[in-house]
Amino acid sequence: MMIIQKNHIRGLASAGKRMDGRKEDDFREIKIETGVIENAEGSAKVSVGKTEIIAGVKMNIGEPFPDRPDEGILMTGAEFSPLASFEFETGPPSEDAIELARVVDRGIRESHMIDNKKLCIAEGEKVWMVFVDIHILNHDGNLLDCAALAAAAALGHAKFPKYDGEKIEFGEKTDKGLPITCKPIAVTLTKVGEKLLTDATFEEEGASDVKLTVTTKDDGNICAIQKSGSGPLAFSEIEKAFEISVRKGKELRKLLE
Amino acid sequence: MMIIQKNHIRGLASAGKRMDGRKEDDFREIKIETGVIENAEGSAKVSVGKTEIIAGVKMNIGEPFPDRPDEGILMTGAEFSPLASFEFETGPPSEDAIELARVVDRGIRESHMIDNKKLCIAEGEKVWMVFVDIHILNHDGNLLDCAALAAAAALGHAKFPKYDGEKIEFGEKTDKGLPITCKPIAVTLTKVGEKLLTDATFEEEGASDVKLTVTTKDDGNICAIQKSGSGPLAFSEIEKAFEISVRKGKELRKLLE
Amino acid sequence: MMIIQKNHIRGLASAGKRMDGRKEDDFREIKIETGVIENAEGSAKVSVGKTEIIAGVKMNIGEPFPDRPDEGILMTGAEFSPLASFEFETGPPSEDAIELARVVDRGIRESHMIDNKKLCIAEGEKVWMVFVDIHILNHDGNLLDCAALAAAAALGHAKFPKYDGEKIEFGEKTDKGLPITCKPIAVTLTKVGEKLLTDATFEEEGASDVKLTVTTKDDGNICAIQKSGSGPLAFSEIEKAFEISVRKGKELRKLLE
Amino acid sequence: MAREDGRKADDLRPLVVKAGVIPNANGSAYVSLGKTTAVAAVYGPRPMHPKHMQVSDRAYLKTVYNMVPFSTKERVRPGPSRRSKEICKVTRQALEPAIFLDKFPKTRIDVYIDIIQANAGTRTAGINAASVALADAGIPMRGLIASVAAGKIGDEYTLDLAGKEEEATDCDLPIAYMPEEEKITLMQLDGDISPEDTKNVVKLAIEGCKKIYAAQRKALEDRWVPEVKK
Amino acid sequence: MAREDGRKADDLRPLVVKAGVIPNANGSAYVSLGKTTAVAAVYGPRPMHPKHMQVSDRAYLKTVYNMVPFSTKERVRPGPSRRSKEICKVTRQALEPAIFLDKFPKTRIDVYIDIIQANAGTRTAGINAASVALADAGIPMRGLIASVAAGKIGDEYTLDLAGKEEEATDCDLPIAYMPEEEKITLMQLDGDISPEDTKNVVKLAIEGCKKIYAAQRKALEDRWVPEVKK
Amino acid sequence: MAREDGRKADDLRPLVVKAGVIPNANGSAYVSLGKTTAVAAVYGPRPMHPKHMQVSDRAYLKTVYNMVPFSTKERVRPGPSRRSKEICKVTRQALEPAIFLDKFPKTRIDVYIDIIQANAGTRTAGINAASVALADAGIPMRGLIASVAAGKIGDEYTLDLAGKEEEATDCDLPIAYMPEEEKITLMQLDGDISPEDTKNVVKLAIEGCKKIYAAQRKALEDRWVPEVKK
Repeated sequence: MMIIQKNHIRGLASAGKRMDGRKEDDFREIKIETGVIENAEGSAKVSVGKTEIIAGVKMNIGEPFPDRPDEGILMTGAEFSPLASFEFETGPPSEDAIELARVVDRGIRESHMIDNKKLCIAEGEKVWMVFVDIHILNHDGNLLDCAALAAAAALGHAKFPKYDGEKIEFGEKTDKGLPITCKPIAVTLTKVGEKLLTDATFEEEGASDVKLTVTTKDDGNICAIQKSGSGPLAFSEIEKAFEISVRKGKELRKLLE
Repeated sequence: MMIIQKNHIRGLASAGKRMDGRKEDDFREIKIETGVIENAEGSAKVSVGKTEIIAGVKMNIGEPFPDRPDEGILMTGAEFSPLASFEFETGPPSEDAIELARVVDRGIRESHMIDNKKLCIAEGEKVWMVFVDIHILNHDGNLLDCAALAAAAALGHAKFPKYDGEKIEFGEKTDKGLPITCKPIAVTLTKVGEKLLTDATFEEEGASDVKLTVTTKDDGNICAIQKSGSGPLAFSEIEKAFEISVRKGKELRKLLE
Repeated sequence: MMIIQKNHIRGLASAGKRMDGRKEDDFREIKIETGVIENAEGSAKVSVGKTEIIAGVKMNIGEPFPDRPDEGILMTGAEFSPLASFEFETGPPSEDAIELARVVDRGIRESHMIDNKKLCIAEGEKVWMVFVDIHILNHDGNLLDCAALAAAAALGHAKFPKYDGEKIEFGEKTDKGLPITCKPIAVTLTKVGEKLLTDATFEEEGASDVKLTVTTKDDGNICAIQKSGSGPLAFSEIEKAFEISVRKGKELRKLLE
Repeated sequence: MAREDGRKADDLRPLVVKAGVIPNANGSAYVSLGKTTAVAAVYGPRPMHPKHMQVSDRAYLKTVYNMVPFSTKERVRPGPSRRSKEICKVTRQALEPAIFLDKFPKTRIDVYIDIIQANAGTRTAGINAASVALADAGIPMRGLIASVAAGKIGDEYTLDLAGKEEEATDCDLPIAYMPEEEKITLMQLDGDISPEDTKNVVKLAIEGCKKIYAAQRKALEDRWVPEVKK
Repeated sequence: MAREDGRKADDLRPLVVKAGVIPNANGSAYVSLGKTTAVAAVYGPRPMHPKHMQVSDRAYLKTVYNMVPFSTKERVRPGPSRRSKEICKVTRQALEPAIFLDKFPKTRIDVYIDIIQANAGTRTAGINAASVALADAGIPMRGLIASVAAGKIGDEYTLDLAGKEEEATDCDLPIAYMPEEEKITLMQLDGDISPEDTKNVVKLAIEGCKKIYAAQRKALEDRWVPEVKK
Repeated sequence: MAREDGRKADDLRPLVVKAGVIPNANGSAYVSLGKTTAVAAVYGPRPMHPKHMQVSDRAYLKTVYNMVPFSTKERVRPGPSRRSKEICKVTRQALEPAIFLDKFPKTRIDVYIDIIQANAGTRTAGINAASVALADAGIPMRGLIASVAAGKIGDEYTLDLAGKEEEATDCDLPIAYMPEEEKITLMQLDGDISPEDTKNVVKLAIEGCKKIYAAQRKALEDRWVPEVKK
């Protein structure tokens, strides 16, 4: 991005303004559509402004990890399809894609959103494996919040496939959902100039050098934090970020009901 | 290749001529030698003019695919050794090598050349796996027809290794051959100028932008087709290609007897 | 390295001198420290002058190779960490790292340093696997001799982890060591000018185009040889190398006691 | 003979074509045929780096076909497979005859195809989407490329195979076709079928392509005509 | 409440910091915190090749975090994992705010971190070592970066988690901190804990960083002051 | 003592050497020793790309050793292994002393070796073929490189080990040798054997190399002398 444009965006922010007229802590319009992929056990397409992401949940039967013989397995992956941005490239997942997947994963895992013990079929032998795959369709900033929302929505609506104890009938879903205990919501604050903006656009991210993602649970507790970007943060900024994340997290959680 | 040389080859073709004096639908001299690799269960070295290819068949015991518990497994691979052409490079199989292997594979698979059910040893547990590996020694055009011929010859002459129900004695062959039902033959037509040439040389391929491979069975049926190259084809050209492929396929099949 | 520096080192060598004042067949100061990594079953840090290497031994239970059902498994790997030299790069092991690991491995394997049969727990089913990993910390020449010494020291001091027949308690070591039968010592002769230098430094290696590594056993027998580098050797040089390697090998072996 | 989903032998599955679905791309399209869904995006022409990969007299066309992990009944591992590499190649060669690549020397044009949901005919759906995306990007073309597979089930030549029809058919024959020039740009066949039958299957597939072509044109008009009117 | 190893809640594990441990490197350091050991080496600034990867107005900082195969109880397979790639990124971003990268345009500075022994807190130990190694290399910096994790076990805010404490804590919160500027350059959290508690954990971690910072300075003095005196 | 195949202790297996077997290559050769068969092709000297890999004062020599999947009793997976990477290196270093690389600065010379059938001694067969292929390509050389392994079975120094002899021998010692200069360019040993015995094994291997050398020269004469006469 040109320096002049970055400075313009920073100037606006310092004056409490944004290019699209939003307030500091406004999200863009959010749309959530579930059940969009019939082949997936669960799926959701979420758009936040022009950012658009599909998350899909696939399940299968597998062996548990030896150190957790009575728990199901959760795997979260993310592909930044080159379709979604001139910045993305073909090839193995980039550092950014890996980070996004791992932060979304930590939100789900640490909040105990899914009661893993209920995914155990036969201790030490057979458990349900739940794969969450995040696929970016268009990148206009704030991928992480959008991805976490899509993952939570897809998991919330997923249904177990038919399973006779031997073999899964993929494509035939039961009406039994995953054992969901809560809904983790990620809210990212992007520092532009001296302000912490909610739901930054691609351009705003380009004018920023640091952001903080805080994932919160229904009870207001924090279950995951990730600072990202090459800039530093002051303690007071972190305090402020917590306040906004908890507050906006509650608003966003309502969209999942 | 220089434009002037391409134009020369195209000019000749339009006049019904070829650089080496062949007619449009002539093959170069074909030599087939089987049993050239003692360590392989089956092998054949086939040359078509200066193009030379070895195909080797190796067998082993493995588990069947869950959706086909009573069928053996066929795998076809191709290596374009950099030894064979200044155009080939070291590294994982190129797009062209993958395409060649897959088209040869489809010819064998779709013609049911090998009666897969007869490769089953114990349903759902143990089946014979048959690996066909295609190794290019010198590339002077028409690799696909030559490779398909070598694969068919190698499979036709392969013998099961000694197997006592527990372990294979590699290197000790029985006199039992594979359950062969027919012999698929690939014939590729290469469009040069307005003509469809049979068995194009490396230079002729360089003057062409499209070719069509048609693989036929003993009964004249088609079991695989692949259009390759960045040019288009008219329906009438496809009709003509079918006629030539069936006719030349019969001639080539005799060489395998 | 600059030509002028290479010529200087070669000139010195021809006059029987070395930059650091050593004699032709002198080693630099050698320090051996074992048990440096608590998480490893065995470990040793060895420095030869400024060259510093850590070798770590990890054990696990695995299946034996089908052709050696009653023998444990030894695996030797080497990482040339980019931390250790401006010459090393990140990425998969380089050709040099692979060669080093394989030559160290051959010394251990061919000398039968470890009595592999004693690593068998249940024939054809369970055996001990012994992983030796070599990690370069600083590269100032003669990596191979230093690595072989570190590997021998680490193996010599390794203790089996606690194992109840079902599961290993990693981190809890027994007082039982590996079944060691002898101590292979690698001595590399580096040809500089017309001389064969022992324990060449990084600079001396830069002024050389060929070296010969000879690994000897306690009984003076040779168990591994590797010529390395793009220069040739005369038979008389090989004879001389054998003499020096056996002699210096005895000296170095004492350091392991 | 009745088909699983009640279609006649020469019917396509329900077809949706939309242009301009990915705001970031220079051109894009969405195509669904029954339960098969493809999205394509075009980036370019843009400068080609590194320089030694530039082609001096035309644009370099790159085509990536990618199945999203959750698109199929059993999860697909991300990353290219041998199958997807072959499809990348035939897709590129299906599109190339339509594009005036020589208008943009030394550049690259990237066509990315994501299969979002898969139920037979993903390569043809991808080509349909890619062709609209190229036009949507304003890349000069000889014409649109439409693509569909046909086969023969029992005695009947059957268009746009879906579900279990892929197992019942004598052959699976996908083509890509450029109606403006009456040219075939992709053709593959798996099966066991006479040359005469094969020709009839090709003819049926060509008719199918013409229907798809109409929907492709409509999608581009829906996207661009209103804009022009504004 | 007593800790496994007898420490108080706000105690660090025994800490060793040494500068200048890798003769070949432009700068290097060794850090051990209890049984966790990291070695870091810095090479550069050096010319950046290939040229098209040069950044015109600053140095390119590369950070590699690598666990040695024998560093853990179960052997780690060599080569990067998803976990180590994320740590490379957060480590780089923890160090960047401290370095005057704009002093060395078009060059690269490489920071290599090897974890020699692992028992909790490897990423923070690596950052501590890397920061000293950068200073040891003479790279101009705004200040040293110190790093440590904290948590809450039962009712107690607990510094520098080790061993089984990682399972007992309500959260695992590593930070990196630049005392000279009072800025946080790395912050992550796994757990389930209130925002108020989180703030207190951060405060405790900042105090821990200050102690580490003192040891880092001491190590650099031990290495450089005698040399200056000579 | 009699050998499996009836040879005397200092006999080679039946040896075939042919030059000029790959029409496309600048030089090529076929070598079989008993049931071990290697084919080598040389391409170059040709310009080196990318430029930053050029060596300013000599040609860059690349050597690829590759076992064809069906060459062995159990199928080999295609692609390089640790073993094949080591062999690439020692093969390159066995050939380098013979080639006047400094005659072709900034170029590359590629030597590709395919092992078509493997029954002991594949690396030495590959070197024998590569050396003839280099000469066949007209690359200026100090001399041909011949290569063979020897060992000691029971009391007997034994040349050109094959089949089960590789297990019976006290050592497996492959060398490469340049008869014109009486220099050894490859030497490896696996085993357990006294230095005196080792020297005798080397001497026997050198005698073996001389026989191979004669066959290499003959092959080049067969290929080139008639052509010159024409």
